[in-house]
Amino acid sequence: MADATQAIPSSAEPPVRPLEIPRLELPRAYRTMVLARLFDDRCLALQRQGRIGFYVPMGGQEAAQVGCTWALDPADWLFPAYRELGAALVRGVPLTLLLDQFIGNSGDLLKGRQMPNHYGYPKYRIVTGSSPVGTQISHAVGAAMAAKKKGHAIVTVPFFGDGTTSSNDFHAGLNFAGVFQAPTIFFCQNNQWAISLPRSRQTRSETLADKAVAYGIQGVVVDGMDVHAVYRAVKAARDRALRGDGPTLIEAQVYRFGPHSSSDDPKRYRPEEDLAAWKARDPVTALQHELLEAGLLTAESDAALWDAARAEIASAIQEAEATAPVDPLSMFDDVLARPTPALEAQRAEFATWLGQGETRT
Amino acid sequence: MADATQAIPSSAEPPVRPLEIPRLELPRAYRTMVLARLFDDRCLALQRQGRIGFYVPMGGQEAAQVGCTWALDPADWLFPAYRELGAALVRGVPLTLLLDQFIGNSGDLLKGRQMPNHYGYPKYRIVTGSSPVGTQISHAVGAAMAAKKKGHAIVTVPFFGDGTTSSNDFHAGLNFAGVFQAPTIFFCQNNQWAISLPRSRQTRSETLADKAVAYGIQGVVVDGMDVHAVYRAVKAARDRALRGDGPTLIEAQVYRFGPHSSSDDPKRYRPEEDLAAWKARDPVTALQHELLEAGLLTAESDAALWDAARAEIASAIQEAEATAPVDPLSMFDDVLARPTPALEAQRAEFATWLGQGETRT
Amino acid sequence: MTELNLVQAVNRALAEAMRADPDVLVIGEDVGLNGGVFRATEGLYKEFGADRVIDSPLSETGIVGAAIGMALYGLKPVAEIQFLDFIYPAFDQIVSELAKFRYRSGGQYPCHVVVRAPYGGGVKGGLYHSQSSEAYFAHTAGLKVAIPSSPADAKGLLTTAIFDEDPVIFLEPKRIYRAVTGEVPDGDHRVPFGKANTLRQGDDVSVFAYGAMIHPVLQATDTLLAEGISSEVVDLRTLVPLDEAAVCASVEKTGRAVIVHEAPRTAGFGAELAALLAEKCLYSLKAPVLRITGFDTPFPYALENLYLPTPERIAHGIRSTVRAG
Amino acid sequence: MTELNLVQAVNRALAEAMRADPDVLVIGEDVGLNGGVFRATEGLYKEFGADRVIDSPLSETGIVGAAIGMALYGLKPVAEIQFLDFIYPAFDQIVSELAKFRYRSGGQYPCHVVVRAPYGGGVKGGLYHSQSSEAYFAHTAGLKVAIPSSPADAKGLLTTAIFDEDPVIFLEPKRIYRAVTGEVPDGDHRVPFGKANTLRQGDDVSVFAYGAMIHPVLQATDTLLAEGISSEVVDLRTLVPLDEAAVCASVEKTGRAVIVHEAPRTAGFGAELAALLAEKCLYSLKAPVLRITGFDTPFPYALENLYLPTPERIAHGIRSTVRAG
Ligand SMILES: Cc1ncc(C[n+]2csc(CCOP(=O)(O)OP(=O)(O)O)c2C)c(N)n1
Ligand SMILES: Cc1ncc(C[n+]2csc(CCOP(=O)(O)OP(=O)(O)O)c2C)c(N)n1
Ligand SMILES: [Mg+2]
Ligand SMILES: [Mg+2]
Repeated sequence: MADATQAIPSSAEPPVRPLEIPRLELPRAYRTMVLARLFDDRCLALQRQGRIGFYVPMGGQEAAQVGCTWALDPADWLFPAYRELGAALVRGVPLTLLLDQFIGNSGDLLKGRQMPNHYGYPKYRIVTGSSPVGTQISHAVGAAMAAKKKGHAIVTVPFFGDGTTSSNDFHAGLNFAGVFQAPTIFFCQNNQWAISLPRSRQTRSETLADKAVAYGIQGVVVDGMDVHAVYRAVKAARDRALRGDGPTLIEAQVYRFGPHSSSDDPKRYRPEEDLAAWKARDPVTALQHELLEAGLLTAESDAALWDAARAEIASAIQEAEATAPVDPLSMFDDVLARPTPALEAQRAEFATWLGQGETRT
Repeated sequence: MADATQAIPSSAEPPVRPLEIPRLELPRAYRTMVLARLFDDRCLALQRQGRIGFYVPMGGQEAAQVGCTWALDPADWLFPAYRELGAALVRGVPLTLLLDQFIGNSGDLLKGRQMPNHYGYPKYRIVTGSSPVGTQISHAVGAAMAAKKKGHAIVTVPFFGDGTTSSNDFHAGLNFAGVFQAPTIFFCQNNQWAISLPRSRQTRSETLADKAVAYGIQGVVVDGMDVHAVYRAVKAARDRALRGDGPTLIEAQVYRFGPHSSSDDPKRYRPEEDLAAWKARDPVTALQHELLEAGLLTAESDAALWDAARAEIASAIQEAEATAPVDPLSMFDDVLARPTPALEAQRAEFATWLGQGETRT
Repeated sequence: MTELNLVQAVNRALAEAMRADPDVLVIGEDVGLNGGVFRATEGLYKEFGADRVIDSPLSETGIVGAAIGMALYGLKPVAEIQFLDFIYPAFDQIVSELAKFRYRSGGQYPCHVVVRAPYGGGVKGGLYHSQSSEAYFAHTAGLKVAIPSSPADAKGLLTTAIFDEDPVIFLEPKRIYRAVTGEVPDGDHRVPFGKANTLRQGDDVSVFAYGAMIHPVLQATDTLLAEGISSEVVDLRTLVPLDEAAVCASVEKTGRAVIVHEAPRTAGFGAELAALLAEKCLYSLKAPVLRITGFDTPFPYALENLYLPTPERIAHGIRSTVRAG
Repeated sequence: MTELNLVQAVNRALAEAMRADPDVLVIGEDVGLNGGVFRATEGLYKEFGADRVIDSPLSETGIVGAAIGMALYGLKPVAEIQFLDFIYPAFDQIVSELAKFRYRSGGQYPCHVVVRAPYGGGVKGGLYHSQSSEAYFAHTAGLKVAIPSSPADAKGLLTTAIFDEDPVIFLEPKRIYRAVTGEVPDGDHRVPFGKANTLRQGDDVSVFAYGAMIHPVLQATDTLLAEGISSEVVDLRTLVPLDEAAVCASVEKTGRAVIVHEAPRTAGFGAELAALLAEKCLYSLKAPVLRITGFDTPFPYALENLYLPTPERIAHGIRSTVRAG
C-alpha cells in the first residue's frame, strides 16, 4: 500500500496564508464539487432506472467533503461512511472505477461484494467502509496510533454523520484517541438527519462538537456549506495533530438535500421549508458566485466546465456498463487467504453444478 | 414487585433543611457505614479462608454508597455494579441473605447461579447485576422511562465506576436519558482505578462529570468521602429528576482501599503513597469524629455499636454456613419460563445419571 | 380473514397487541413518523403517540438496553432492529443480559422483550443487509427464536411472542415482506411456539426449512412430485423451542433428510438438525443428511442469486438424496 | 524444550513473536504493568514498553476496533479480551469488520488481528467468567478459531496465529492455565492450523474434543481401556479450518463418535461435527453420534462441577455408545 497517487497536484504558488485554500487551486476544487454534484445526481437517476441497485446521494455536502479532503495530504488515510463521493473525487478515484463498484461488475476491485457507495482502495488511501455505522471511527484511531508508532507524519480521518455520534465506536474511538493522542481528525458531517430522526432528537448536547469535552479533545463547529471554513478547520486540526497536540472533532454543519438513500422518502418526515432554507445556501452555487466575482471563472468557462463534467460522466457510464459481469466462482475467494476445506468443497460442488447447465434463477 | 420494604425508617423530624441528612438519622447512617466496613472486611477474609469463592470489597466507598442510597426513596430502583454493599445495607437486605448468595446455598434467592456480589432482589428494588460492566446503565434508563410512562414518581440509579464510563452502555444510556429526559441519577463512583488502570489513563476528560455535556444533562462532581456532600447531590438530583428537569451524572470521588477483587494484587501497580493519602480521609472515621463531636455518639455507644455489628455478622455467617447446599437439579430451572424439549431431556437424563450414584467430581 | 402481505401482517400484530394491552410499546430507529424503513410500524405513531412508538437515537445497544429496563419495570417492549445485520452492537445486551436475567436472578427477574428484525437475502443488500444469523441466537440459552414463513404465521407467531413470558428474537424474512401474501385470521390469532408446521406430507424425503426458504423449497418439491419424488416439507417456525418430535417423526417415516437455510453452512442451525438426526434417528436414515445452505462466505452483493439456495439447487439436492440410498 | 504451564507458554509465544517482529504488539485491559489478570503478558511491558504493550481503556469495542485499524496499517496486533465472556461489546467489530474486511474489499484489505481470550469453566466464575462461545465464531465466515489443549500447542498455535494472514480467535482454556504443564519447544515453534492431533489411537470409538475438555476425555478413555474399550481421541486444535479429513478417517475406522465440549449443546460446535458425520460418514456409523456437553442453560456458579462434563460422565457416554451398536 505504498503507491498513493498524488491526487491533489502540488501547487507552485507558495503557501502565503497556510490555512487558506491556495487561490490557484480554487477552480480545481470548484470543478470537483461540480463533478460531485452532477455525478451524484446522475447515479441516483441510474438507480431509479434500475441500472444500479442502490444509491446514497450526497447533494448538499460537497463543500464539506471537498474542503476537508483538500486540506489533507494524499498520504492521509480516509475512512468514509458511505456518502463521501466528494472525498473520493478529490483523491482522484476514476468515475469508471466508482461505477464498476456501483454495478458490481468485473472491473470492480471489490469484486461485486458490496452494495454501492461502500468502495475503498489502498491506492487512494480510502478504506472500504461497511454499512454498520461508526465502526470506521475506531479503525481510524488504530491506524493513527500505528502511523504514529511507525513515525509517519500522517493523519487519519473518519467521516460520519450526526446520527453516528450515538454509536459505540464514536464513544470508544474518541476516547482512545484522547488517551493515546492519536493523530485523527473526526470529521462529522451533521446533515441534520439520521434517516428520519432530526438532529435535535438524536442527542441533547448543544452541539455535536461539544461531545469532544467528554474525551478531553478539541471540538470545533464549522459551517459546512463554506468550503473555506471547512478547509481552514481541517488544516488547523491536521497541523495540531502532527504537532502532537492531539485529535480534533470537527462538526461540519450541512444539510442533506436528497433522500437518505434511494430507498428513502423524506416527504414522510421532513418539513419542506427546512430544505428550502438550506438550499438557498447551496455550496456549489456559493463557490460558483465567489469564483465568478473573483474572476477565477467566467460564464463561458463555467458552462464549459459543467459540460465537460457531464461528458466525462456519460463516457464513464458507457464504459462501466460495457464491462463484463463478475465471475460467479469469484464469490468463493477472499474469505480467508486460503479457503477452508469446507469452503473448498462447497466451491468445487458449486462449480460442478454450474457446469451442469441446469436452469438457474 | 410491589412489596418494597421501608428500609429507611421515616423520621418524625420535619425536613427543615431538605437537602441535609436529618440529624436524627445520622447515627443510623453511621451504623450502616460501620456495618458495611466490618462486613466487607470479613467477607474478604472468608474468601481468603476458602469459605466463599470470590469477593469484591468496597472499603473506602462507604460514604458514597450510604449517602447516595440514604437520599433516595425505598421505591427508587437501584442498578448496582458489584461493589455496592453499602447500598444494599441501607435498603435493609439481611446479612444472611447476602451470605447465602456469596456461598450460593439453598437460601440464595439467586439459586447459586451467580458469583458473589451479583445479588439483587425485587423486594429491595435492587436489580441483579451481571459482570460485564456498564450494561445496567441502559437498563436503568429504560426502567426510568417506564416509570415515567406509568406515572410513578420514582428515580432509577445505576451505580458504576470510573472505568465504566468507557463502556458502550454509558454512552447509550446517558444519551437516551438526555433525549427522553429519563428520571435517572447516574451514580459514578470514581475510585481512581479500573483494576490496574488509573483514572488519568481511562479518559482524557478533565472530570468524569464533564462527560454530561456530551448528553446535554447535568454533571456534578462531589466529594465521595463526605456523606453529607453525597446526600445533598443525590437529593438535589432526585428532586430535579422528579420535577421533570432531567437526569444527572454524579461523579463521587472516592478511593478503593482494597484490591479490585479477591483475585487482584494492587501492589503490582498502585503507589503506596496514594493509598495512604486517601486513607487519611477514611469516610467511616470522618463521620465517627463528627458524631462524637456533635454529641450524637459517645465513646461507649460507639464501641457498643461496633461490637453489635460484629456480633450480627458472626451470627449471620453461622446461619448461612449451616444452610444446605443448592439442589443439583435446580441448575436446569429458570432458563425460560418452561424448559425447551432439549433441556427437558437433558435434565431427565442427568437426573437418571445422578441417581446411578456413580462417582462424581 | 384478511388478505395481507407479510409486513402488513407484522403491522397488524403490533397494532392489535398495542390496542389490547397498554403495556405493549415499540422502540427502534425510524419507527415513528417514518413508520419503519420497511413500514412495519406504519400508522402506529399516529394511533399510539410518541410514548408508545419510540423513535430512538442511533444505538442498538441503547434500544435493547432500554427495552430490557422497561421489561424489568413491567412493560412489554417490542424492539425493532432495522436490519438483523445491525444487531451486533446490541449483542452484549442480548447475550449477556436479555438471555440471562431470569436465570441469573433465580427466576426473580424475568425479562420479556421481543426483538424484531428483518433478515435474510434476496433484496440486493450485500454483506450488511442480508445476513441470517439465527444460529447465534439459537445457541444462546435463554432466548426463543421464531421465524415466520407466511403472513398468517407472521401475525400468529408475533402475537404469541408479544404475550410470551420470555425474550424472543423474532426474525422476519424481508425478501418475502411483500412478495408473499395470504389470508390472515382477524382478531387475537396466536400460533404456538415449538410446533412445526408440516406444509406437505410426503414419503421419500423430509425437507426442513424456515422463513423465506420455505418458498423455493415448495417450488422444488412441487416440481419433484412430477418426477415421482414425494417430499415432506416441515416448516420449523421456531428454532427455540424446537419441535424435535416432529423432526424425528418425519425422518422416521421418510428415512431421508434435507435441510435448507440461507445462513453459511458451518455451525449453522442446520448442523443442529443434522446432529439431532445423527443422535436420535440414525437407524432410520437411509441416506446421508444433506444441508443446502448459503456458502461459508460473507453474503455477496452482485452474486446473491447464486449464493442463495434456489428451487433448482434444492431440487438437485433432494433428487441426489433420494437416489443415494 | 522447557517445562511450562499453559499460560507461561502463551507468554513465551507473545514474547518471542514480539522479539522477532517489531510490528507485533499487545493491546488490552490490564496487560501492561499488571501483566494481565492471568499474567499472560507478564514481563512484556518491561521489555517492550507502553507503545507495544498497550493498556487500553475499558472498552472491548475500542480494543478490537483500534487493533483492526493497526492491522490495516500493517501492524500485527494481538488483542487480549480479559475473559471471553466480555467479548460481546466487540462482537460488532469482530463479526462485521474483522471477519469481513478481506472479503468485502475484494482482497484489497486483509485484516490480520489475533484476538486472545481466556475461556471456559472450572474456575468458579459463574455465568460471566466461564463461557465457551466458540460456536459463534466458527459460524462467522472469515475468522479462524484455534484452541490449544497443552502448553506446547498453546505456544505453537499462538505463534502460527500471530504470523498468519487472517484474523484468528484464539481461545485459551483458563481452567488449565496452571493445572497443565508440559515440555514446550524452544524457539520458533509453530503448529499448523487445520491439522487435528490424534492423542490416542483406538478402534472402538472416536472421541472428538478440544481445549480443557481433552483432559477429562483422556482420563475417561484411559479408564475405559481397562474395561476393554479402545478409544481414539482426536484433539481438533482448530475449529476453523477444521480437519474434516481426520474426523472422517477416524470414524470410518471406529464406526462410532462421541463429541465433547463445555458449551451448551444446542447449535454448539459439536452439532457441526455430528452434521459432518451424518453427511459424510453415515454408512460407517454403527451407533448414534453422542454429544456430551454443557447443558442448554447459562453457566451456573455453585454447580459448575455438575455442569461441566466430567471423566465419569464422559466414560458413561462412551460406554453406552460402544454398547449401542
Ligand atoms: C449499526 C447500524 N444501525 C442502523 C443502521 C441503519 N442506518 C443506515 S444510515 C442510518 C442513519 C445514519 O445517520 P447519520 O450518522 O447522521 O449519517 P447520514 O446518513 O445522515 O450521512 C441508519 C440508522 C446502520 N447502518 N448501522
Ligand atoms: C465488558 C467488561 N470488560 C472487562 C471486564 C473486567 N473487569 C471487571 S471490573 C473491571 C474494572 C472496572 O472499573 P470501574 O468501572 O472503575 O469499577 P471499579 O471496579 O473500580 O468499581 C474490569 C476491567 C468486565 N467486567 N466487563
Ligand atoms: Mg445525518
Ligand atoms: Mg474504578
